[in-house]
Amino acid sequence: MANPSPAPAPQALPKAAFFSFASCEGCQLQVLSIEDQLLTLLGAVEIVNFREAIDDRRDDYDIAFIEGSLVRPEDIEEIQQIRKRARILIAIGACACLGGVNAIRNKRTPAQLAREVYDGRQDGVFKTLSDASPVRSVVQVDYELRGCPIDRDELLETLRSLLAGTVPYVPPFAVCVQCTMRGTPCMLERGLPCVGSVARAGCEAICPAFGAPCEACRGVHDSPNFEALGEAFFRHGLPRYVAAEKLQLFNNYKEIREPWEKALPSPSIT
Amino acid sequence: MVQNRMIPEPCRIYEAMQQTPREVHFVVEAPKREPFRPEPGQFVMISIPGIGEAPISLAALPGEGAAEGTFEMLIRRAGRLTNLITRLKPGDTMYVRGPFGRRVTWEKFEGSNLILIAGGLGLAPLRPFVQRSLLHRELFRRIDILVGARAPEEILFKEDLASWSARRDDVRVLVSVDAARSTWSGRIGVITTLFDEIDADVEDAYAFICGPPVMYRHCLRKLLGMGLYENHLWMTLERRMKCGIGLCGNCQMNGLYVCQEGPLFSYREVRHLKEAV
Amino acid sequence: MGKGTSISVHHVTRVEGHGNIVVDLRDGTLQRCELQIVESPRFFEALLKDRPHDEAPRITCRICGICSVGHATASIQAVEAALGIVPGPKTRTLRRLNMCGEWLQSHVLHAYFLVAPDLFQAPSVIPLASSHPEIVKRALRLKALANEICYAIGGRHVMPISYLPGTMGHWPPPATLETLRARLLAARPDVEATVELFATIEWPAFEQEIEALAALEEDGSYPMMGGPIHSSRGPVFAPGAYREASAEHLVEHSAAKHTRGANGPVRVGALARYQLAHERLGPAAKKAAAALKLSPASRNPFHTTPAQVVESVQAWDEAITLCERLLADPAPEERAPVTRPRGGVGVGLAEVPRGTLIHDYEVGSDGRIVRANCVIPTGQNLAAIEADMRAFVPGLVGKPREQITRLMEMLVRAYDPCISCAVHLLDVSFVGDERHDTAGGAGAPTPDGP
Amino acid sequence: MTERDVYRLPRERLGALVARLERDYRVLGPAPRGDTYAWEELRPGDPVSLDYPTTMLPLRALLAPQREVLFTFRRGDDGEVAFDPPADERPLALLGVHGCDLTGLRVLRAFHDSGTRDRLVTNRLDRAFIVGLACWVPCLGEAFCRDMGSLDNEIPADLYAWDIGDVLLVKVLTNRGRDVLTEVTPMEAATAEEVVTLRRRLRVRLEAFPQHLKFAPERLPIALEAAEGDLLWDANADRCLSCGRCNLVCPTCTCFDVTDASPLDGRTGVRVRTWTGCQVTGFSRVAGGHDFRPGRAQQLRYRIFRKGKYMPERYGMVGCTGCGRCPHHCPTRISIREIFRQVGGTA
Ligand SMILES: Cc1cc2nc3c(=O)[nH]c(=O)nc-3n(C[C@H](O)[C@H](O)[C@H](O)COP(=O)(O)OP(=O)(O)OC[C@H]3O[C@@H](n4cnc5c(N)ncnc54)[C@H](O)[C@@H]3O)c2cc1C
Ligand code: SF4
Ligand code: SF4
Ligand code: SF4
Repeated sequence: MANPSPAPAPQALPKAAFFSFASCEGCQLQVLSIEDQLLTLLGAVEIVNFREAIDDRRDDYDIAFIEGSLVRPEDIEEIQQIRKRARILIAIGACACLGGVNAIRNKRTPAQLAREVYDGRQDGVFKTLSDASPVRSVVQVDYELRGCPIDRDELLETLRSLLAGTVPYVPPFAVCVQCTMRGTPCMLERGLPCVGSVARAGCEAICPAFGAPCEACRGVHDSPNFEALGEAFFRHGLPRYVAAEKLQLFNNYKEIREPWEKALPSPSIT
Repeated sequence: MVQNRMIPEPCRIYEAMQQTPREVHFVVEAPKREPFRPEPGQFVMISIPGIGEAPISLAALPGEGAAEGTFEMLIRRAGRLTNLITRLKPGDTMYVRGPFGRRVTWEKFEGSNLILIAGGLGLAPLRPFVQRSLLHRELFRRIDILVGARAPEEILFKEDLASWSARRDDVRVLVSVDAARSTWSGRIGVITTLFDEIDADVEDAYAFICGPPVMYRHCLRKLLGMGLYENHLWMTLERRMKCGIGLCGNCQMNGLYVCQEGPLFSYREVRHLKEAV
Repeated sequence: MGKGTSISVHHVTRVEGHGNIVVDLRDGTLQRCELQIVESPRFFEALLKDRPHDEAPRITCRICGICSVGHATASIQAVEAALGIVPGPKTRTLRRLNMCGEWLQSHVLHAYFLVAPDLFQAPSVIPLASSHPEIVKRALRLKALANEICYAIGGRHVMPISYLPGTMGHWPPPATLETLRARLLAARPDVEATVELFATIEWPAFEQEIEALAALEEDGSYPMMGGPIHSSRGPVFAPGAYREASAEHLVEHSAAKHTRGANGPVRVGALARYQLAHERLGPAAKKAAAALKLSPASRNPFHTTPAQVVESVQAWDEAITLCERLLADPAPEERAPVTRPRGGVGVGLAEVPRGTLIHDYEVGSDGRIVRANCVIPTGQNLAAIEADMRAFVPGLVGKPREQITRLMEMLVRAYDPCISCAVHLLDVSFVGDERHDTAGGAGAPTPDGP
Repeated sequence: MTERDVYRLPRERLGALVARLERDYRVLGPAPRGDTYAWEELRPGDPVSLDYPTTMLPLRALLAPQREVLFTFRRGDDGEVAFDPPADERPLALLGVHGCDLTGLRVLRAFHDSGTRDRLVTNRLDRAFIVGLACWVPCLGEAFCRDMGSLDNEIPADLYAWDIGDVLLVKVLTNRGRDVLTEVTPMEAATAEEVVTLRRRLRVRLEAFPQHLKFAPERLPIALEAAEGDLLWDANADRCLSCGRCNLVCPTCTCFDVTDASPLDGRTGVRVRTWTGCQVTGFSRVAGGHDFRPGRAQQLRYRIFRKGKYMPERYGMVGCTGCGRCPHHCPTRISIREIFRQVGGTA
């Protein structure tokens, strides 16, 4: 290593740790992709646990960033430990905040899954929880950074707010707001099943801008109207149940599913 | 380019007194770019560049409740900006624009009784009204100050309340809390219960109300029932505000801009508005 | 080192995903030497079932953040193969440009952030930031450049959005391509300095012949977008016959499926590609290979890193060419038609940074996915990694425990294993027959190529 | 219309007009974007669209953009902050503005003239060179520009053009307009024949634009007032998604949010305003969570009232241009035109 620095002991920086449960680690990758400001960040916080990039592992952290859904019995214990140690716990990404794509499977039992994937040959061997769950279903979460993956700029804004000592801003409104401002022609008008009108903004509506319908990877906004979503689909020649099918992709964890499930006809995929 | 009216001015903080765990009382240098001569009921936009801006009422005006060249505010920790502002210390700088809001001339109030009603944080914007009326005590008849708080420990400006109460013959100060432990010897009950103790002639009074949204409807009903004229009933209304100068639209209340036509309104002016109270 | 040593590295750091190394040495002989993959199962193949086919690239790119462009590429090609869609040349160019971005990003990340700390004896890139700021800043600049490519084409640097069957959902405007090209050109000094830096490094000496596999494109370009699978032992497999090249099977200590070639473990990734396709590299990359003294005859897994550096140069160089090609004719392309509306089976391959990635779908006549299978490069490499560990460890007997641990970790890391990808379907506690091959799945081997 | 003010601009001279404007202005015109049109910069030689449907975003996107920097700031080592207003921009020339968008600009002007001027916007409005363009058919099925008096509105254009085939007939409305036109044409007056053609086409055009409202827009404030307690607000609002599209596509919406942005080190930054609107969730919510306009019915009523009552009362101009954007872009087709019709019925 480099020579020990003769500089006076630096004042204690807040210590941050990153933990990853069932996920693709794309969110942690977004953390690494704040290239131009990574060095500033390293000057402002001490990263004590970031398995993706560093060897050190320590348990004395102030801020814990949690990526991924909880899917195994031991995940529950681990997250409870982390919660005990961390002053601030932040769930990052759809997996940690909503269950995300992991929760698509939630309506099927582990045994069913095993059967489907292994032609029944490996029935019952999975030691997984019956539901892939968001972090807040187990411990209290202080802040949630939404998105699949999280947005680089939003991550920076959140870090900046926390370092400054205040709360981050979470947009309360629909993806359509940012989509329309961008001037993207509406996906529904093109016959694509977009749920942007009930989805929470913050992503700058990149999906419609890049040709794909919004799939609500940030969950729903503060006043979603699911009946009207079905109506919007219907008026654009899409069956209402397709709206539910779309919401299944990221919002299928039971508590999150409940409101839309009540308002929309059941999806054909179960 | 013409001076952009969204650009704030740095103002030094002279004093920062923690009033309750959530609220800090600031004495701040007044902006100098333009003459700073606010009226009671007006507000300023304060900010920290990089964090945000928020409307805050003046809690004392320069040369009246506050020393010349200074003004006061009481700020509650409520979100992004106020979390940080309430941690600032004397010597720090905050950034200020204003004053904004309607300037209500006081001639019409002269010679009348005054009833000043504040709930919770509402005492901050109401304070300049009290200070102005006490400063020109001779211009008014009876002055009643009614203050409500949720609990004894949430009562704001306790020293002021004490010194106003001390002017026994001049003014009457009534304080009530919604709930309290047994150590509280004062009144308990919502603020409207104090109204029965007003002994001024309500028909010849002006009332000023400031408090949380839920308070208004009850106060209005009771005061009007007691015979107060609709155009003698004044209140400050809060709305979300992002510019203070009638542009951002967030504060609109039916066809009115609260930052321009308010936040101080007479009941007569807003009575017919569905969105007012 | 004493007589009985067992090393257990819990959660190898600086790899994607969770993996443990277990080495059990007794009396100088190796009892057990395993790379345990303990990542949680995520059931991706099951998640795809019944979903509309156009969602596949967006669902599967969530298998792994770092390979997300590769997953989207393989996935869209599998969908297109199933529906008989042949995307036009500009669509392919855009997708290849995006792959260049991912290669550059992934290789730079691996070489600078994950491997370099070992070489500078630092526990991570963080202390390097103060001891060697220029190096770290250069890596960040290159990574930012790679991300910019992916932003321009896919909408974000991971999990590309724009992959639609038969077309792309977004056509970067000429101004964007122009900026991209200018930034790529301006990065030449950084690219050259990267080659210089890694040319100074002495890699641990260790050679082991293992069958190398790579999907080589039929147009003779450097392998990236998939094609028939070539083996260093000679045979060539059509994409639909991928199981013959690399068959999946389960092992009890790993949540990830291993794969096995006809003759045992196989190696995929930068070194394998270099071995099989080095003559397809452009002049800039060939020059870099010479500077790095990387021989096509190398069978040293530690040489994966210099091979990645060579491929970074290739990706950078190609990205410039592809930008220019698009700039010459930037108008969007017509969407390619579906010629098999009733669906069918399709296999899509891509050479992702870590090796050959295979997606195999069956799409039903309602446009929904009936069955899916994904074979991930790290899964293919796992057997090779263990074979290497078994060959490597005996040579280390007698060295201090810390050093062994470090070297073992370096060896695993050299493969740049991406464990989040590799993990599908199995839980650690599984106790099963190691010989048991589940790769057969529901569908028969498929005749269709991408 | 006096024929004296109307001059001939042969189609092929449009390029010359763009080239002339390019000298002093950033020239913009509608250009195809995917299946629709959007305002984009025109370079000399680019085709000028004379036949385009209403753009999704209104022209205010150029005059009071979606995201606009109010000022930048720098924090010195002493902690003191210095502020810089945004730099001056090249003035805009807008080519081919339809009547509804001209009306939109007129309302924007009225809004700013009423009181506190927003210099950033009024400067752009003052300096913009505007070429209006007559419509021959409604761009959107939901349009009702004729009812709202936008179809024939020429203000605030500098030049106003009717496309009658090979030649555009151009009316000069300002001196600035005359100066520019003089430089690109020999200022030939429209021929008698051309004027006849134009008049005929204008007559025929009325058939293409049927009337939708049975009353004049001036009656809107009264009609709305009478309908304030009507159930129609709830009935329509049931379908509202609070998606805000109606606000964002409207040429006369002006509301914005203000936020700060800064890199991690916080030494520099910007304060920006971003479009928002009364149908956007959170618009009327204050600290502590209280919403002063909760409920979709109230929000919808507010939007319609602002267009049809508050704006005419406050700024002297009805706030709806009849462009038809909000019903067209509403995912559930909540229609201001239908609501106006319904309240007209009760008035
Ligand atoms: C005329 C007026 C006078 C006021 N006087 C005082 C005072 O004297 N003392 C005091 O402590 N508070 C006062 N307030 C309230 C104060 O403005 C808010 O508490 C403050 O804006 C919160 O800002 P923040 O950035 O800390 O919180 P944020 O995190 O921005 O706000 C949290 C919540 O407040 C909402 N909000 C955002 N901006 C505003 C805004 N400008 N006004 C209201 N809500 C907003 C957000 O939508 C969010 O729901 C006054 C408000 C008005 C309109
Ligand atoms: S529905 Fe989708 S495409 Fe349409 S405006 Fe909303 S987010 Fe955009
Ligand atoms: S566009 Fe329609 S659904 Fe969306 S907020 Fe406006 S009225 Fe409601
Ligand atoms: S209210 Fe609707 S129809 Fe009227 S101007 Fe606005 S967008 Fe156009």
